[in-house]
Amino acid sequence: MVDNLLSILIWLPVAGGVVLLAMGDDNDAASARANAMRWTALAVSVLTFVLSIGLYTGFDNNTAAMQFVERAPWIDAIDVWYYLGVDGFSAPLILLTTFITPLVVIAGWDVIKTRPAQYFAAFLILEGLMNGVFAALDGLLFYVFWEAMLVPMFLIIGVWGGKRRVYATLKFFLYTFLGSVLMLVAFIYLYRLTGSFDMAGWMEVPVGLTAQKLIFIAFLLAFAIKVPMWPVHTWLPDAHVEAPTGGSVILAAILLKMGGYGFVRFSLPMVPDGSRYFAGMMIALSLIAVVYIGFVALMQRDMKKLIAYSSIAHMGFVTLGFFIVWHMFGESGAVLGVSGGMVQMVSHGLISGAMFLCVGVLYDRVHSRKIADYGGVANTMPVFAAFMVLFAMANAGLPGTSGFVGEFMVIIASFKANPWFAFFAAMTLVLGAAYTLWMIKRVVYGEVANDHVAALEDLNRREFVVLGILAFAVLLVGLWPAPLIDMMEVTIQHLVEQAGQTKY
Amino acid sequence: MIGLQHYLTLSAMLFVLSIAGIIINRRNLILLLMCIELMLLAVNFNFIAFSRYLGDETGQVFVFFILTVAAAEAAIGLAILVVLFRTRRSINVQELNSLKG
Amino acid sequence: MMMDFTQYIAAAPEMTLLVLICVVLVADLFFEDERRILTYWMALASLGITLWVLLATTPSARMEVFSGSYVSDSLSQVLKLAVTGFVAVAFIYARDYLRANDLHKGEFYTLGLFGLLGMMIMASANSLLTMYLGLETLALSQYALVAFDRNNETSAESAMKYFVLGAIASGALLYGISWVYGVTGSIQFDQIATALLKDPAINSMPLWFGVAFIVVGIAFKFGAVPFHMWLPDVYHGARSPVTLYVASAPKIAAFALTIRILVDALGDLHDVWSGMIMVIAVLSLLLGNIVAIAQTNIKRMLAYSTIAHVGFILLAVFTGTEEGYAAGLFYTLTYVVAAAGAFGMVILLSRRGFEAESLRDFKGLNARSPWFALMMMFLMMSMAGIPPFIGFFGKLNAISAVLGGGYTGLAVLMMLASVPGLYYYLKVVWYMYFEEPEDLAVLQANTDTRLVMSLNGVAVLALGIVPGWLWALCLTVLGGQ
Amino acid sequence: MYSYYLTIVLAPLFAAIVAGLFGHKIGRKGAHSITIGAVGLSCLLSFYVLYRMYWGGAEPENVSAYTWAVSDGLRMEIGFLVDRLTALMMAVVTFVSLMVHVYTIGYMHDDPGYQRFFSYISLFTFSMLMLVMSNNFLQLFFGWEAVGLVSYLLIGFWFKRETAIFANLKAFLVNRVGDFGFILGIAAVVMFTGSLDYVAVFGQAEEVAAQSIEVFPGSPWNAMTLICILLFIGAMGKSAQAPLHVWLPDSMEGPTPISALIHAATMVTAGIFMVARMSPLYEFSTTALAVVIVIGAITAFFMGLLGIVQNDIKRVVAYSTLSQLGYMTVALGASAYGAAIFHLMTHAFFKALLFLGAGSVIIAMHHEQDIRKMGGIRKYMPITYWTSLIGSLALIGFPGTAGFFSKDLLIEAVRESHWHGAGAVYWIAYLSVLLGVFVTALYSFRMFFLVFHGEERMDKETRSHLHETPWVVTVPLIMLAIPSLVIGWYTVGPVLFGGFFGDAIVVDPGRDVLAHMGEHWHGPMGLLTHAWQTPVFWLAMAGLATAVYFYLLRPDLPAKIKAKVEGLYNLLDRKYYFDDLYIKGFAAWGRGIGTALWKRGDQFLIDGVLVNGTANSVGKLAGVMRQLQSGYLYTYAFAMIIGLTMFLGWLIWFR
Repeated sequence: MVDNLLSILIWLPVAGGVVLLAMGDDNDAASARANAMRWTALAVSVLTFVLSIGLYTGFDNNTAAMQFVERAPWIDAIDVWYYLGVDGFSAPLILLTTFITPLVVIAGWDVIKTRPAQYFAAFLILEGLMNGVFAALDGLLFYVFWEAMLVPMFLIIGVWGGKRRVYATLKFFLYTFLGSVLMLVAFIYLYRLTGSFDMAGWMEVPVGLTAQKLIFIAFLLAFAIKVPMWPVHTWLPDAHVEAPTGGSVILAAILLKMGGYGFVRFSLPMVPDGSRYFAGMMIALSLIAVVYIGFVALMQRDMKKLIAYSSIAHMGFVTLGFFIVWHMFGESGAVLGVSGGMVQMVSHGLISGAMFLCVGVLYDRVHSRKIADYGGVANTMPVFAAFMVLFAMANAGLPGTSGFVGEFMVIIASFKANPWFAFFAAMTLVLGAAYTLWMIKRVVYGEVANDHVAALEDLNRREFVVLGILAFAVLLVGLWPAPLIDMMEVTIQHLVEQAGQTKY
Repeated sequence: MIGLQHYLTLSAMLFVLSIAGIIINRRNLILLLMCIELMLLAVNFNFIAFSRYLGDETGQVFVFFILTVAAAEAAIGLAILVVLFRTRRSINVQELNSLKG
Repeated sequence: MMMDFTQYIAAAPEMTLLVLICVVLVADLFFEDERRILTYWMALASLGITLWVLLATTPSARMEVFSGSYVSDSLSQVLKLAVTGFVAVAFIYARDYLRANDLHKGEFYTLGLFGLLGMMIMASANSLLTMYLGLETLALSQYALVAFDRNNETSAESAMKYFVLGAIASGALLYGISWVYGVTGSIQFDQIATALLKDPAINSMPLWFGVAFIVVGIAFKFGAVPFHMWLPDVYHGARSPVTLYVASAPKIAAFALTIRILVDALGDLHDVWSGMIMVIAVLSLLLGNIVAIAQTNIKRMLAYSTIAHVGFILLAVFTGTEEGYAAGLFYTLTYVVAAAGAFGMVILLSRRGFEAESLRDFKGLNARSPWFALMMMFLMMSMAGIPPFIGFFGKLNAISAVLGGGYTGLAVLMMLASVPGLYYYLKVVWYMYFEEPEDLAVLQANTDTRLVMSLNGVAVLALGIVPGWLWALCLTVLGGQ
Repeated sequence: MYSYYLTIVLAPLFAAIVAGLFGHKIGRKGAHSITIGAVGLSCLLSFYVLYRMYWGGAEPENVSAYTWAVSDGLRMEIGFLVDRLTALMMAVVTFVSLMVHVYTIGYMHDDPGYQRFFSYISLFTFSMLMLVMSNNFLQLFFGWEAVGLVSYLLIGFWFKRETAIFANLKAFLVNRVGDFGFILGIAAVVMFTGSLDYVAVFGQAEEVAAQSIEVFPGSPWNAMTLICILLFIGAMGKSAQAPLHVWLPDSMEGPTPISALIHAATMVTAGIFMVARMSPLYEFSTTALAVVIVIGAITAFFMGLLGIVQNDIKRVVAYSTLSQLGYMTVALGASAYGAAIFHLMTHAFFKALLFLGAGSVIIAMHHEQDIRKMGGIRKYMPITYWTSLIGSLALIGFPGTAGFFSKDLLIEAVRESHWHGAGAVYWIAYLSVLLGVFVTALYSFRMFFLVFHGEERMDKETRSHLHETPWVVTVPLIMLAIPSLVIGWYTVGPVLFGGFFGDAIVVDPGRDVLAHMGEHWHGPMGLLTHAWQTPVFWLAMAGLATAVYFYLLRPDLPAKIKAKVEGLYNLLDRKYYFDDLYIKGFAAWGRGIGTALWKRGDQFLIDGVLVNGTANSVGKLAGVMRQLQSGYLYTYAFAMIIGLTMFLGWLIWFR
């Protein structure tokens, strides 16, 4: 057991990124230096993943307390600590981060021709910062990671993105920044209340009801934009469409999870009464996300946009699962809902990442994301088609894939809360299948649509490895989610207790 | 009997006059410099009046310093004016708007 | 009455500096144009010596000298250190530019040093007269500096505007001072404060009237709306090194002006001036952030962004708490670091006969020089208040202070106003990273410029990683009164 | 026995994985050998299990394989509940699957996707076994969806065909509509019982039935009724009950072997199986049973009618499947679960036989499926002819065939069900199934005569190649024809009246139709001898006679009648306009909503007005506000004075 494992998980990738930047760029993709850069990036990300396995093996499922804690003073004057630790919420998400990043590095292997060093460096630094977000237990430290993370993502979309990348990335940055500024105000408010940025203290301090409502709204704006929830979701389709494949993957797989993570780490335990007050609205928004966005996704003509919209719909399950807690407080079901939401986050990370990688595979060959430009891909790329159908099915929530687990748990829990919640949530069974499979029908199946499709080559080994690993993960979580759920169970029980208390 | 109030009123009028001069004058920059001098004059009036009223010499000392600074200020103002005229061939206030927005 | 030499120790840095300025001034006369670099080195040496004297004469406790019109305390010490340092930075950035543009005259350095003298006096002023003299020393030097390029139309125009408006402002300040003097019977800060305590009856309209005029002077110095009009034009019109000079150290001096007058002298009138400060601060915040969006000239854009930052500083001061003042100081210092770097980058990008003033000149900087692009990004992110750069902690402390005063609405407004603010900083990053360069020339700069630039850029990150000491320092110097 | 169960389930999965992932390496022969071997093993073990259950007197077993997850005290497990109902289903599934596997060797002989096909059908066998062997709702749903997935893959097996990929999407979506209800049903089960395990849930059935839930405020519904109806919606999707039947005829776009296996014999009966499995729940809700019987009756009669106008050989059989599924559903609604399962079993054999026979014809006809282009094939394909005849006779319930026993007794059960005082719905149901017999006979033999008898309408080219199909095709036909003929004879007594199902099926004694009928049971011979006394027999004969008259004696008549009743014909030809309603109605409507929400909601309102609108107005504001900076000194000075005045004004008026 390493004592400062979390620090290593944060700073190792960051250091790797700095090294890459120092190595400098070589736009000749075949040169030895470019190769050295790629291997460095891969080595660092894989090493980080390997180290992060220690987080799983050393994790104690039987306690809701923070584990792997590190604590050192940072800014004495305002009582800010370099305070890290993980519990059942953050540990799986850190694992997801470290798992996805090497895949993204491989996916960008020889696709990125311009400034590869900066590209890989951005991803590595991003990885470290994201791990920091999940591991931080000090409010200010959290905020620092939370905001800092925007910068590499901003560059990733802006530098290596598509035609409207500038619009998309500015929208992304400004939108998310707008969300988090009020969160900072709320943080400072809590700091002034407790005299410290210790998040555990924030969870315990009594806060008046009005203040709780206001804080909730401040948090909501930050997290809802990140999730994203309807109606503050419009940055996502643009960002996804314009981002390079790796950017889309990270965006969908991990960045969105921070919104959900924020709800369980901040909103629910810190302002339980405020959360309860707004729970009805939150559930309504979640259901709108599922149904409204489901319909919108149906009509997308751009594959990435379609998947982006489907992400929004799937994340609706996450927030639904979290906010039905109060409908069942004191009975069973509350934990199930939150647990389902958490599983949905991890699963969505895998599936949406995989879907974006699939689109990336096509895009690298044809340079189009338009559904209409494809048709009959299965004829020329049978192996790819098999993967794509698998991930599409997972996206549609087929049992046996990870996509099912969270949806199932949330639907079951929400039925108990109110059958109508489950009714609208379950509409995803139809809508999700409709938009995903309709796309599959138009892209994968059919006669070879045009010369581009006829000239397609099937997956190369690199792509096969990436998609294969993801497929394995998707099936593993789908067929045996117990290890994942066990990791979170006690923490969630603790959360439900916290959410049930009255703090004013 | 002319009291403190009268002096202060006069000085206030001078001050307002100088400001009005700066705002209303749209022709000659020299006039602006004169208005500025007028403004300092108003200030000096105030100081003297207060100094006399309070029976305290600090105000008068202050006036001396103001006079000195005013001289230096006028010198710099005129120097800038010369530079301006040299480059633009005009000291018209209304033409002084190449920097805006 | 025995001459007390200890009192000269309190003013030793200023005196040393004055002597050294004279030396530089005279020596410069004898240098040939091609050996003008000696003036530069002498100026830097003067700054070094001043810095040394400054450190050597650090008072152990607050000292009031020259019949109480001059003060030396930890605040003045910190402010003087900062202004001296930033003037040095401005000189280093300026040298190459001036040489390349045939502007390498000794006047730049001597005027700069005189301005520094004014700023130091302001930092130590303990009476309205001292303050006024320091202010004018600074102001007159700046007028001259702005008009320094004699053949440049816009420089002359901006100098004229600066001069006229500055004169109005100092007129207003003086007029206010005269009223304060008239009501309290004193021009010494501590005596004014005592007078207010002794006789609450004088706390009435005539005094408030004076305060209003003084606030005008302060607001002008900072460039707060609606006294900001000079700022974009001067930043734009002046040559870039001058802009850098004007944009950096004098902000710290303006902060000294504010604290000394409004807090030291008129601290008891907090509820009179706080309302005015709040209004101009909020206006600055909004106008600065919004109008900056429409700018295409980076110097102008940075000017408007300065106005917005001034809003933050003034809002921190507005709270009237020690924490607020400390936050204001912290914000000023950290903002100036970023501003110096940003203008430094403008200088760095300019070449002979070519002013890199337009935002477009930043296009593709990442392709030309990844390192400097990274530095510029650090600076922009710091200004935008993105952690972990130091600008974020400035915002954090300011908002914390405002919230501590119970002004939740203001805190929210401050944060929301920074969203459009973020947009124009991002625009720079966008131009640097997302666009292809229009001009492929490699950046040319001397080692010392490169070094300072790098230090400057790294500083905003490094300070952001360890901001604690600076904040503790600010709290100490402003909490000890 | 646990290891047996595991082997039964996992052998086909293993084969599917090997054939699917390493198809190229093992080749065609390898692919069919391994899958047939695996399914054969499953089949063998299934029969062994059945043997042990019935003759060996083994007790039902309920074992857990592994814990899928535990959260909030809700155990979600994977496990097997093997009782006689399960054992019977296992045997049927694996047997038909084995036959189809063998048959596929011949049918798919020339197809490039040979290995893929074997992989799919093995995967299907695995999924179906998971479904029937499940001991809990989670696994049931897993199997439920997994068979749906394989069905999707197989309908779209020939993915180049636009019609095929349309049909598979349609099938999946319509099934998903059913699953929508199904998952809500499972959620309701969990809500009221706190468990997913069958045994635990059934144990609480009585308490659940005593509860009610206000789905709509002010109108409490019985909890059990809600659960049962929701679950039944799932069954409607999978078992293609009206109005969710539309996918089944289209699913005929898939290769014939899967039409036989999935869309006739096994998968579509999952709904029937599920309701029978849930009999301990359904017995507590007469309302739900009434819904079931009405839906079943509608399907049984009206879908049969459609079979008369179809010209695609497979579609005719498909509509007959729909109709027969309706029969089973009616039986479920009448609480005659045993009759439903019995019919399910016999139907599996003869319907698979009919499909494989049709497939055999299709192979011979070089993938021509239109019966108007066939005729007189009898002499070219004797084995196919005779086996198809057996299948058709079984389908119409000709005395002595398997279908006779199951169908006759099913209808009898529905007729009898009125005795416990049920309402009008049972009479409607009875009437529907009775008339359905006539319709069944008519369309079955219409097809039979058009294909095998009469004028040879195919082109010369095809005719010259016409010959009997190879042994891999005919052997399964024969193997299926045998049970189609005789299985009823041997099994009707024990299955329906001998308490075969034991505790697997629970019926309220007050409504136990089969037990009631069992009092008058005199063995299969007795039933056979009384066959001519029942209306069922005469109706079937009438249907057969009509077919003979129209399609053998007066082949010109149908066209004339068609012209006379054009309205009715169109109604039938357009399948009661269900497809139009769904495609032009719901699907178009959904796309319309999608477009509207996207363009108006997202792009115009949220993005256009709110997001970019705000950004643009800030930008415009910036443009306007910068005009304040006019460049004129006097404006600047004036601004300062305004500021000063503001201060003074503030002092005067607000201090």
